[in-house]
Amino acid sequence: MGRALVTLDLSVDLGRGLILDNPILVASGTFGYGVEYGEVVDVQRIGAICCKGTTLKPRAGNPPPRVTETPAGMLNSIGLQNPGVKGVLERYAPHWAGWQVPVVVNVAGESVDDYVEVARRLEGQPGIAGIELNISCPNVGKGGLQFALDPDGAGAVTAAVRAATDLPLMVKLSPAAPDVRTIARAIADAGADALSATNTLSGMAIDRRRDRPLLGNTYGGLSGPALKPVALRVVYEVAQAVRIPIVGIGGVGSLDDVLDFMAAGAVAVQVGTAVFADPTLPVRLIDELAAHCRAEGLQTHRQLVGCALPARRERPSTKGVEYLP
Amino acid sequence: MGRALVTLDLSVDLGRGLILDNPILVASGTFGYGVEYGEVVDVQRIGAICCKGTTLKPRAGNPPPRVTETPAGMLNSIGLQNPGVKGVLERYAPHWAGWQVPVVVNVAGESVDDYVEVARRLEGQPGIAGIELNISCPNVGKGGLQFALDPDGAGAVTAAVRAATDLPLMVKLSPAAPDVRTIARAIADAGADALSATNTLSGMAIDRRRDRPLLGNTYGGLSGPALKPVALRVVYEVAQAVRIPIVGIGGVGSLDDVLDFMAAGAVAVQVGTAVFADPTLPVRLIDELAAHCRAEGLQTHRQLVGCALPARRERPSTKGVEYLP
Amino acid sequence: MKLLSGELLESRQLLPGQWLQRFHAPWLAGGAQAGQFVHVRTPDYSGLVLRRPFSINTFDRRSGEASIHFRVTGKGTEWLARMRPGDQIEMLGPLGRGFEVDPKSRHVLLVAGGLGMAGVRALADEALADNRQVVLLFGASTAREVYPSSLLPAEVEYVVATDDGSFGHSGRVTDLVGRYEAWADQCFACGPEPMLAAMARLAATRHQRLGVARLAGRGRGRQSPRGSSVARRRAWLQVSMEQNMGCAVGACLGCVIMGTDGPQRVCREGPVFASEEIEWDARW
Amino acid sequence: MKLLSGELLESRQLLPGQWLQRFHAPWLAGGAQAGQFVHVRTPDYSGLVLRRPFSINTFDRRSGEASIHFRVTGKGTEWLARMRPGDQIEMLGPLGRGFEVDPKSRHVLLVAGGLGMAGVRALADEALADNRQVVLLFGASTAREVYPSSLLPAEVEYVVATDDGSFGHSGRVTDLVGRYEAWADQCFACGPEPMLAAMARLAATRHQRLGVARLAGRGRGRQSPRGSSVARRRAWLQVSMEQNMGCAVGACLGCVIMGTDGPQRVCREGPVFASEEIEWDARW
Ligand SMILES: Cc1cc2nc3c(=O)[nH]c(=O)nc-3n(C[C@H](O)[C@H](O)[C@H](O)COP(=O)(O)OP(=O)(O)OC[C@H]3O[C@@H](n4cnc5c(N)ncnc54)[C@H](O)[C@@H]3O)c2cc1C
Ligand SMILES: Cc1cc2nc3c(=O)[nH]c(=O)nc-3n(C[C@H](O)[C@H](O)[C@H](O)COP(=O)(O)OP(=O)(O)OC[C@H]3O[C@@H](n4cnc5c(N)ncnc54)[C@H](O)[C@@H]3O)c2cc1C
Ligand SMILES: Cc1cc2nc3c(=O)[nH]c(=O)nc-3n(C[C@H](O)[C@H](O)[C@H](O)COP(=O)(O)O)c2cc1C
Ligand SMILES: Cc1cc2nc3c(=O)[nH]c(=O)nc-3n(C[C@H](O)[C@H](O)[C@H](O)COP(=O)(O)O)c2cc1C
Ligand code: FES
Ligand code: FES
Repeated sequence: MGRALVTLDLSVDLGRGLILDNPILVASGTFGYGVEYGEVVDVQRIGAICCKGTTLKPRAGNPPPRVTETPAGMLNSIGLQNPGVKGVLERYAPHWAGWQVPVVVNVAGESVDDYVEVARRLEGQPGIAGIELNISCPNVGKGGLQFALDPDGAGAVTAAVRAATDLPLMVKLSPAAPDVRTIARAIADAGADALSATNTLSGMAIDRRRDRPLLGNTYGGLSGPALKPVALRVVYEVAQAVRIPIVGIGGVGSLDDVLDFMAAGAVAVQVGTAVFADPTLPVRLIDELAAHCRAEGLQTHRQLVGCALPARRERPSTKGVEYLP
Repeated sequence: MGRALVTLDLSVDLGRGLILDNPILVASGTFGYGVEYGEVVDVQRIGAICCKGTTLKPRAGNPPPRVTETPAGMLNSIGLQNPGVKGVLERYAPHWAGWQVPVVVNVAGESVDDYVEVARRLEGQPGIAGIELNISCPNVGKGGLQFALDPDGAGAVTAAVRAATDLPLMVKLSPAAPDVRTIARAIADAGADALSATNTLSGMAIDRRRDRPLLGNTYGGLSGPALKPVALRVVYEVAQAVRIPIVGIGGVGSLDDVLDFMAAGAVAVQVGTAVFADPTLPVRLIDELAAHCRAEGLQTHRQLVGCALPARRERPSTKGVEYLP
Repeated sequence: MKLLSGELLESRQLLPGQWLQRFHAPWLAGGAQAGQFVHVRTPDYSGLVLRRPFSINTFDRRSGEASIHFRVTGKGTEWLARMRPGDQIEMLGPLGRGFEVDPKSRHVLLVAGGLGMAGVRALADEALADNRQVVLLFGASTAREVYPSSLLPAEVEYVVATDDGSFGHSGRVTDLVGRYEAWADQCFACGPEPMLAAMARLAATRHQRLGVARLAGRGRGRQSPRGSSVARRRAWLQVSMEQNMGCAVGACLGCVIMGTDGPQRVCREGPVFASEEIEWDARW
Repeated sequence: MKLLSGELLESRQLLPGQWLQRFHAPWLAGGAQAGQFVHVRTPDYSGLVLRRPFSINTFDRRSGEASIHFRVTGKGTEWLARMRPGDQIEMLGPLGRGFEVDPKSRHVLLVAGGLGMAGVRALADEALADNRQVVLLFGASTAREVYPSSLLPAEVEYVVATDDGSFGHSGRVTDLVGRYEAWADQCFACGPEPMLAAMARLAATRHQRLGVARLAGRGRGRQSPRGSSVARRRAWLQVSMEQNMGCAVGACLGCVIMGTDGPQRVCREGPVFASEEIEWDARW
């Protein structure tokens, strides 16, 4: 027992030298730049912070309202408000350079060139631990999402960014892809180090007076527990299609959710929406996961990864047989 | 007031003579064949019943477990268990023929020929008020879903069934289509009388022991309140793309939900998952909708349809402007 | 079957994590049969959308009271365990088909594993009321999980097995069946599926072991279709099955398991089945 | 800013559908400034995932008590209204920037529309404690929605307008501002956005109507950047804005509105802003 306590290894290798102390990350857009929650959260303990989506030029984002609640979830249409890559490097990277927690910059764009240029500017900058390519943001008119729904587009943007940077590169999938496995394969083949899955699903809400959509931008991305079954399905499908590490995202709000994503094939998870209700959740999940692993006598949480995948069990038939009544 | 009470018109014309007394339907697969809830629900008051998906040959469906709960929703993988069109006509149509409530037969298949053959057999049978074409069922290996994600496939199956039957024809959309408007247009152009939106989203859950997926069939369809923001978005998009009536489906559980779908462009709604918790809900919603319309001084609920659509208001910009900070 | 609201009269922790709740629900108590279940609503809690099925543990037509006995295993049961006397709980029931006791059966063997006790508990009352002799075999993992005999009628012969041997027989409850299989005219079992499958294997080979000629029974069986009340009554073993449920009234096909005659709805054709009706090693 | 748990001491329906809840929350009461807010958690109810923001209606550093005053408008407030004394409520606060009162201001005008009362209520206490004169203009739709004067310190001059004229002035609360705009050194408003926009128009033209030379003020303003405490203190009108929120700490950009200097987070740069900071007819 004493020995197990000492040797428990929760580290995660996301490729190209990006090794996290533990598998609990915070999701892009829900934890700002890591500085905002500092008063209430022990930020340095988190596995990694994915910062708000960063574009080449500053963006003012979408008109309000930008968020609303839905059953067991929420919609957001921030519209990628951010100070641009230059602003991010000036304002936040100096802080990050002194931090223990790695910060992964979430990168968004409307063209392959946009993505490449942002990646190039991040390359070699102190404080930048890696890149998460957001090819799946449903909240901007052009751009993002088209790359996420088409294997060729996804492969092309990944390859271009890969060529432009040696930073660890994680690509974030959309749950809306008709066959997410082909997208994931294209991304892996193009040289991504890891995948994160998933971003939000496009949804909407109606204003209380029912004379207009509630969100200023009409559509918003659905996140939170409501999304979890879909995100879990994506992780499970992708885990059977690629060999690079997968970070699960979507409605993580408890240790059970973490374990579900791991069983489906994720080596780590990101916590997003749940941070709003419970900012200390990510740090608590690290402790709960460690306690769980110890109770189960594991050396590392990685022993849990993929336990529910079909390789380990008999595969059920996928369609009902016909019978004569 | 007295006059309003007399003249309130909740009827819905779904085309080709399928006129419903009121816009509250029950969704396929959640209300069986209309006979199961008879002891607790005043079934004849419902706007219409969409019966369980019917295939050419009988099907045994998927292995258990077939349902589980998820946050504000559920997954099902029934796998289209049904006695086949012959069985449905023998066992249930004779009852339906004597009913006041119209029964719409939900039709599923794996090929265009399957759909056409089922439609042909339903044609002219007493008790069959119309057809709902389920081209979007995510729970069968082959079949269904491929038609729902591709405009050509959706158009082809609709046109073929249209040619085979004069029955009122409603086609049910999948929320998973990358651009659901092109699908909807193809279906409308192919001669469908109405659209219903939406079916479920593919999701999954992990077994409690985390050594396998929870559902016997691995994947299941996500329904219930969790789905509502996505379904509402689909209705809102489709309402701007076609002129045929739309029936909204997805997480309807209260009058507010009904009004939201109507504001987004649905002339009627189907109640599915919510029936399980509250079987009398559909009938109560009819009364609540009537009361609402009277309180608002409306002659018909149809005055509420599409109130939130952009035609009636200024369209917001869809993407954030850039600014210099 | 009716939608009704039951007033919680008493809620107590019977065993660690296990609750016994008594309701005033005259319609339910009045119409229930041993082996039937209720579908309980958990409104506005944590985004739950499905009702939860529970066996009708006991019922008393005169007082209009019925009880359920459940283990807290997730959010639905957690919610239920928080309810307090005076709270109204929405229920749909009684549902499904109960146990079929042959009027001629004098010796009734009940076999329960863990929470399966709740499935057969009412049958003990019913059988005693009909002047039958009742043996109840109960299996639990360990002593602290053993259902207290004080909650059973004194007339019941109660035999306990624990996996770890900390109470009663050391081993599986099914180990105990052999002692009573000759004695019992009928047997009724409720518990985890592996236990029921083991019971079914025992039942299938019982006539060989006992050398009982079953030809007569079989001849009669042919006249009553499998799954009919008559056929069930003639089966030596009836089992109460569990499966995840949507509607609980037969509409959604969510609770279907494979039967020897094709798919069966646990909520409608069951939850009680004759063991021969179940395809124990179903291949779909 | 801290995650804390407040014990509900008292919950009462103040006006139809409006609740006043008093909490024991020393950290909150100790650190709060008038105009700040708390983010209240609604756990495990009906699938709610977001906290709910409420103005800190009153606070008392000595007793460690703070209160909120809210209207039931949806599931979150419905849940909160069901809480009972003794219940622990999870809060995050105090959040945002409060009202900036110029130490030299002698006459303070508060303007509240409906629930906007909760936004300025604490400022009345604070201003009186600092020996300022306080006039509070309050607007409601009708008499039964009027905030009871008994809940205000006696020293406050309380003037009411109702839309239907059933109490006080007949018309909008903003109609009353003209009488006090010369008297007031500073004005603080909270209420529906159209009311605040009307207030902003009044404030923008005030110096014209009053013939007050504002050059001096402007000159000094240039040295303190827009949005700074100093600049806000010098603005005649401060408004407390509302917007849907995710995090309430500045991380998610969910609550952003358009300011004259670009996007502003209501939760961080606000909820209180000088009226000049807001782009009232924002085009995104
Ligand atoms: C006919 C029948 C009778 C039952 N009688 C009893 C009883 O008397 N006492 C008792 O403790 N339990 C009984 N069960 C099991 C009981 O229904 C589940 O323990 C309960 O639904 C768990 O709900 P939860 O929210 O706590 O668990 P969760 O695991 O959070 O539930 C998630 C979902 O799975 C379903 N589920 C989980 N476990 C089961 C299960 N074993 N069977 C069916 N559905 C399940 C739930 O209903 C819910 O929809 C019975 C089940 C059936 C089908
Ligand atoms: C800084 C600030 C201070 C506030 N102070 C008060 C107060 O003192 N008293 C009071 O009654 N109300 C106040 N509000 C409004 C209050 O937050 C909402 O009435 C409340 O969130 C509604 O929650 P609900 O679940 O009942 O309504 P629902 O409409 O069901 O809520 C749905 C979602 O929309 C959000 N929402 C709905 N209305 C508003 C609103 N007006 N502002 C922000 N978010 C909203 C909710 O937080 C939730 O996320 C304040 C809002 C802000 C931003
Ligand atoms: C307010 C908000 C802002 C978000 N912004 C971004 C973003 O800028 N880039 C991105 O890739 N994902 C963004 N996301 C998506 C999250 O990172 C995450 O993928 C999604 O919310 C699902 O996880 P959750 O259910 O845990 O929230 C945002 C989500 C929310 C709620
Ligand atoms: C148990 C179950 C079975 C279903 N079976 C069918 C089906 O056979 N055919 C079909 O078109 N849709 C089927 N559906 C989908 C519903 O008709 C409906 O589109 C979906 O559940 C969304 O609505 P809801 O959120 O109100 O449940 C089924 C849904 C459930 C929950
Ligand atoms: S639970 Fe719906 S058919 Fe049994
Ligand atoms: S609510 Fe998240 S930034 Fe203001």
